[in-house]
Amino acid sequence: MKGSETSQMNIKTFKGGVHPPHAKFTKDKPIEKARLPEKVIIPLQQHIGAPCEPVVSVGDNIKVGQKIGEPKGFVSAPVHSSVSGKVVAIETHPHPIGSDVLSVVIESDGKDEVFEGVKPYGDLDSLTADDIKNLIRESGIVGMGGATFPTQVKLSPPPDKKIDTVIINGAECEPYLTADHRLMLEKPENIIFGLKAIMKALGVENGYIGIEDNKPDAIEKLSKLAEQENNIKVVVLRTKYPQGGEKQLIYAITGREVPSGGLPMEVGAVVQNVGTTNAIATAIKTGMPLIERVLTVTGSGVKQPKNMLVRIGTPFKEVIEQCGGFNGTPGKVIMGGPMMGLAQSSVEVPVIKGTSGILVLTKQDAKMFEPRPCIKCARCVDACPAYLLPTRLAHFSEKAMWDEAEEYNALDCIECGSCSFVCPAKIPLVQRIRLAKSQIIAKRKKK
Amino acid sequence: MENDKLVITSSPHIFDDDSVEKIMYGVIIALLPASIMGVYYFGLHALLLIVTCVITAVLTEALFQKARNYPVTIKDGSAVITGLLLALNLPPGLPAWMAVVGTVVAIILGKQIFGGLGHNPFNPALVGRAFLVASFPVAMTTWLSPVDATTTATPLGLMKLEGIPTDYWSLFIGKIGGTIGETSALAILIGAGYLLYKGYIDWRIPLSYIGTVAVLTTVFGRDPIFHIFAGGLMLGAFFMATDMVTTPITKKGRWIFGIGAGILVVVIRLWGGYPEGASYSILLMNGITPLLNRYTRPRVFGEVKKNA
Amino acid sequence: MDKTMIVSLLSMGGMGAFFGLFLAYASKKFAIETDPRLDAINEALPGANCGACGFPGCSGLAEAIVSGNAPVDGCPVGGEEVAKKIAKIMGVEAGEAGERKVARLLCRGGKAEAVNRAEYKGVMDCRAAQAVNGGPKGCKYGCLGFGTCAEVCPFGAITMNENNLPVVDIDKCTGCGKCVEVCPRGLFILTGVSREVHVGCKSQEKGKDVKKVCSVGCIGCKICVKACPFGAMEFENNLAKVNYEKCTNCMVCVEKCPTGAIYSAFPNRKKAHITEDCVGCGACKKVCPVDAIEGEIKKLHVVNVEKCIGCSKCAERCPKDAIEMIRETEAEKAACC
Amino acid sequence: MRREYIRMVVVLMIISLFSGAVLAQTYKVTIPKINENALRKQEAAIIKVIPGAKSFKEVSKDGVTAFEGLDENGNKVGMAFIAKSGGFGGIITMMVGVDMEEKKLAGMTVLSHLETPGLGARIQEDWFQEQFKGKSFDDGFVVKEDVDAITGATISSTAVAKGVKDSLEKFLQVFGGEY
Amino acid sequence: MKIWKDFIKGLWEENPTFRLLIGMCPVLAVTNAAINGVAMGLATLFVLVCSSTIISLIKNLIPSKVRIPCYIVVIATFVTIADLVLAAYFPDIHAVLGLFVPLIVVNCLILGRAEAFASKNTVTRSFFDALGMGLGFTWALTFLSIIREVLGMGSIFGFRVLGEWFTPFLIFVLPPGAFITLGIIVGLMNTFTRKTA
Amino acid sequence: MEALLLFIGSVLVNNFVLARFLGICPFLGVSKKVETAFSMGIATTFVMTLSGVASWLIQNYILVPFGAERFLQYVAFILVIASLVQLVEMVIQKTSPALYQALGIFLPLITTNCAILGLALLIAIKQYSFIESIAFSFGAGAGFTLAITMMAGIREELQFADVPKPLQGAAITLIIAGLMSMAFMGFSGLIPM
Repeated sequence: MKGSETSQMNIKTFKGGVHPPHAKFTKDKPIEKARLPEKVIIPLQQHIGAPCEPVVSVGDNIKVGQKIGEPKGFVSAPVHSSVSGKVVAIETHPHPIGSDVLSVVIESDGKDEVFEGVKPYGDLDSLTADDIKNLIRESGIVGMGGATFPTQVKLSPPPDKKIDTVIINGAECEPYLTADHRLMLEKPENIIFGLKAIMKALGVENGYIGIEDNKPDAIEKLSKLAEQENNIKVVVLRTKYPQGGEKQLIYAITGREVPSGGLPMEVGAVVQNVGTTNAIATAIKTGMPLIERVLTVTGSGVKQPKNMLVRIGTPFKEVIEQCGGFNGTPGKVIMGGPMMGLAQSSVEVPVIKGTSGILVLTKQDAKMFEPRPCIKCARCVDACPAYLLPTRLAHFSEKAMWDEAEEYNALDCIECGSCSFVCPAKIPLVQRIRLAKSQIIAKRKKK
Repeated sequence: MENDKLVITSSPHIFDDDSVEKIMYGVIIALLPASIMGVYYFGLHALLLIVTCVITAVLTEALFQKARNYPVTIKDGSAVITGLLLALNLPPGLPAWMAVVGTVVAIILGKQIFGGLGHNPFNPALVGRAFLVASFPVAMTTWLSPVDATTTATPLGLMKLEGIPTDYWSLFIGKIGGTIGETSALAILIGAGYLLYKGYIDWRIPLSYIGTVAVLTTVFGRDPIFHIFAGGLMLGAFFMATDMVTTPITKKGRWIFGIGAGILVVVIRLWGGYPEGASYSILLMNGITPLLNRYTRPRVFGEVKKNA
Repeated sequence: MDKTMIVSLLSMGGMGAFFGLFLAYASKKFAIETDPRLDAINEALPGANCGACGFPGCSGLAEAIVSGNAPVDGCPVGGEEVAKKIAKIMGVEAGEAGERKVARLLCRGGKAEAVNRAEYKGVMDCRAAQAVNGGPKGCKYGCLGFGTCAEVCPFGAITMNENNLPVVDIDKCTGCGKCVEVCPRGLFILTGVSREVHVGCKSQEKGKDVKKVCSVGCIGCKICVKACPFGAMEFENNLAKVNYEKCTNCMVCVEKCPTGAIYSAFPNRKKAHITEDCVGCGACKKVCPVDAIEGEIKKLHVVNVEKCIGCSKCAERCPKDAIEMIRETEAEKAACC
Repeated sequence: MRREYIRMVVVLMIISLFSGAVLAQTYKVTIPKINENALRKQEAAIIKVIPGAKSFKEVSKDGVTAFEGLDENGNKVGMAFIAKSGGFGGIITMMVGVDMEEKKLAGMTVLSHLETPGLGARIQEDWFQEQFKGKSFDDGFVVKEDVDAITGATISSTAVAKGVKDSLEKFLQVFGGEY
Repeated sequence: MKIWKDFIKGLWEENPTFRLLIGMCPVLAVTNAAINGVAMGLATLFVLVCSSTIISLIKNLIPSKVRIPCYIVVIATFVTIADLVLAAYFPDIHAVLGLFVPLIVVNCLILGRAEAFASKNTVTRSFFDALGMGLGFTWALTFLSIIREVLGMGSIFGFRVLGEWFTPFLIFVLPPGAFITLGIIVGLMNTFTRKTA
Repeated sequence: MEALLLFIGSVLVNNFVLARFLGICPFLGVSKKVETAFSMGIATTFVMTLSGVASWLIQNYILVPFGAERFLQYVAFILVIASLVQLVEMVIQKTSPALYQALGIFLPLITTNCAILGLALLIAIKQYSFIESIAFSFGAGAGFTLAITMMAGIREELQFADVPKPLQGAAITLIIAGLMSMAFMGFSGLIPM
């Protein structure tokens, strides 16, 4: 019980934020391996950055882990097949991010044959920092918390930026989601292993794993393992949204503020998600690139909420069917958590690398409230973890006052949704600010 | 068919269950102890004034919105608050028709002409009161004694014009002349406690407001306890200076708001023409609230100071 | 002369002389080069510096007018007359070269024609809706119908009709391009005001996919390409496109398009009309793509109105300018038949 | 160019001269009337506060100005002085008449004030001014005790009473010994 | 016809007070009683008509660079005349209007009309323009002051028109009442003339 | 002490705009943006103080000695103010272009601001001493700045409000001025002037 004692004494957090209901219905549900899909749709862009070019053609027979998309730029990541079978089409297909994306459609042959090139990279000690970065790139690993930023890019800071801290984000502050929690419970050694690999890749001495205090079991498990390592610490975080926001996490753990408009590396920190860390560990240990991920299927609209290990490219529909299907008519299907997830207009979209969960809400729960006039209660101001004035920004956005919005630091908004969540008038603050951000960026590009 | 389609919205997808209505009704509940005490001390006419104001406020708002062809939003409770607050700011013996005039002014000039809830720069109830004070100075300064319903003066008036102090206990429980709502500090504190517990008001404004009055009255050699409990300071500090719409949205702005209002109260009470300055102090600070919002913008997370 | 008079004459005369000298000196010393229009407007304005316009004085307003931040009738004191004068001054520069450009919409799929794939809730703004999973509209190319273009139009030239489609008032449109800029789907183009035939669809989907989501989309049948007598219809990315260089507004494509994706800005076409000046040279007859001109050489030619498609080729060719292109209004049509 | 500057100076000067001439002329025509108006106003006030007075004479002593009220025969029938006091909205000016023999006030009238209309401005009403008539020099002039206040305008009432009292004291210091 | 138009526009369409919103200081300051409103309006009318006519007469003599000082001198002269005459023959009104008589000098209405109209048009047209504007100003002031006096005092021109039952709304004769009444009137004017505007 | 009271009085109690109705035109016109309004206020304060001093000098050293204060006062004051403003404008333009951009552009507007002439006349009527005149002028300017900046703050906020169409613009501004004036009534009786 040593872990919990420290947690009581030393809970860290950030300023601002909100307390949405946890709704973590699936936290005690072990990760379940999903059925092999019959057909996968693998988008050639599952990351921030340039899309991949297909390196297979229609009719090709391919195997699990075989590369099917080659990245075209530095900020990019390759894409691999998640099943063995035949390429039936390379065409644009709806993508959970919104726009249609060129995707490779593969029909599974059911054999699940592993590609010959997939073999373990060997012991961590035998790998150099560059080896690790290369294998991460080759494995197509991207930030799996949802941002999908290519991981090796994060691990290759420019030489003038000295990185001294690696933080593993196990906060999982989004309500409903438990994928990271389960991963920490079921694969704790992978997390530690992955963290060590990242620290080695960056040549960093300090590793932290930040976990919210509503996951005492994970804290305990990882603390025990961390005790055996002399430079890894588990940090207990207050359960508050958005504790897992990169900048908030760095602030909570190191007390450093990432400069406005800057990246974490500017304060010497790199943050990696639990899922990403696990993927790195898996890649090193087995050589298997990123072809599957753990996600939480949950919400009032599914019959049996679960944590599942799903192959990339499986359509949402199939995943939901394995959880007992819809509970009545679904109102909203969301990729990710309820605070930052993306609402989907179709369940035909595939699971991608950044799909941390599929949240289905019933018609009832998906009901939207009519916005009321702002009463300037300033709850959004209190909640904003970036210390912005959301109500003001939303007003500027409404009146197309983009210059003023820029002056009021609209670009510092992390779109965490705290303001919209607390707003008693139910004003779509985040959406308004997002619009302002896009307009400001468009205006800057013009210049 | 349309119904079977999935809903798409921007994130977030869940919301806190507080709403404008809940906040408004919370404030109404918090005002009940003061209202009840008012009726208890001043009798049925006080009750008549309260009811008149509330009904007039709601009707006026509904009619105005109808005239503008807007959806009628009287159910949100904001008109009720305006009416109730105004009533609590009236002398208990005021003719009812004056209360009606004040309420109509409060709702129309104070609120609706700016576009309704959320847009008014000044606290509507105080606009109504200031209008009445300017229009009917005699009626608005005729106070009734809670003891025998005869004409009397407020403790502040007694102090200012005749130098007669009032004992603390009477001030605290409200056995004094004054407006319907301001007499009983006890009842106000009960309501305020509820609001603070619910998180519907920010403690910064009442604290800085009352604190400033206490400090300044002490500095100028007056009795701070008397000045805190006498007059409309308590009612103003907890129910009007905390009106979300007309007060700053930044924390620093709220501190300044409270301190500024405190200074104004003391200036008006000690040297001004009126014995009481709570409502004017809040109105004046309402006026500079936009400027406070503008110049007290918080430092953005990670904002780097220039030249640093 | 008494003392009062002397004092007053002395002091007033002195002051007059002093200020006259002062101003004369100042105007020489502090003369500054400025925009000639600025001076002209300054001259036209009342010069009372009353501030009623909201700008710091008359020169402030003049500057704002020149830089386009204030309307020409920005001075409430001067009223209409001053406004006219300023408009004239500003108009010197505004005199346009070439044809006036106006905005046209390239989508015809309103809520009656195009289906939605999801139900959208939130900020009623096309740009905002576009950012939410690509918007609710089934067609990824079509008009979202939240009217952001109408909102940004500084001239009130765009209104949303009942079918949730924007309608451009050509008379009010100044071709400023604000709507072009703001439409997240790029559905506006600026073309010369005489360009009347447009393809009202931007979908690059295949025909069957278009049909699924919209009944007035371009399905890529290419009938228009074949039908156009002038080769003005081009085709790329599964989509018909008007080559405005070649188009003559003949509206044949409009008639032939099976879905109604191609539209003309006017309901009926112009017709050629041959006047008394015709010398019967026959040049028109040769250029007419539909053989709508009848008549013998050296005699007055006649247009077969039924056949004429209003392409203006004959009018362009006629050496005597004896052919007029006239658009029948609905009323005239009704009256003659 | 030079010519233009000369013209500027000359035109402005001519217009100014004209203006000066016109103004001087108007002034000459109107000023007697204006002065007479002012005098008559003062006279009326003095006559009002000194019973029996028909005209007045200005007297000055030790920097304090007062007026002697004279009856039709030129006999002194009382004295008057101007009192000033800070009211609610601004300075209140009053004319106070005294009966030196009876050692009491003979009358009071408000000359000018900036008090709130309908409220403080009621100090101009007769009932309020009348109550000062006949008050002894030793009166306390305390509002609500010796002087009836105007409802809702205690400050204005107090200002008048205090103004009368203070000025009376000053006046008596200078002129008090004459009788 | 043209002259008629010049005259009539100041009365309603381009009413200086309610439509153009110029020369607002006296509008607000002296309209607490009907008599003051009328007097101020007439005084302004006098100055406006005289100065407009004179300026229109001499417009061709004045070099443009000194035109403003010239106009000011002319206007100030007439204002002083008005002031002296009022003081001599209407001392009571003069006392009430006080400061605002000299302030006619800086009433933008007068300089505005001089600049915008009189300096560019014939004497006759300038005269009628000034007359129209002046009358427009006068009726606006009168109208406003009657409303304020009735509501604030229950009387018109000092005569009590509302019975004893009426408790006057003092605020209407105080500064806030001036702003509020004028604001509401302007708002109502806009409501009723929106179609033409 | 007298001067200090006079200063406070002219800022709060007898605020030029809200109680004396002087300087209404710029108050209504130039109060759309806080920055502009504030600059206007500062420029006005500056000119007010200067012209307060100037007119005091003229009144006491020229007009009164010559016995011309009754009939040449207006013409003299307005001419002095007009030329003073012009002089200041030119001096600023010449010496500091930055200051000119911030304040100078407002100067011509101030000439016909009746607050300036009103101030000059008030100083003459009230027969203030030199020091009192300065305090009074400066206070009047500060009061004007306070009122116009407050108004601009409120009006900026109103951009987001749904004010009924016919009330937009001048009407709502006047009503806000009325409410502000009502709030300023709280100061009445503070300092009798």
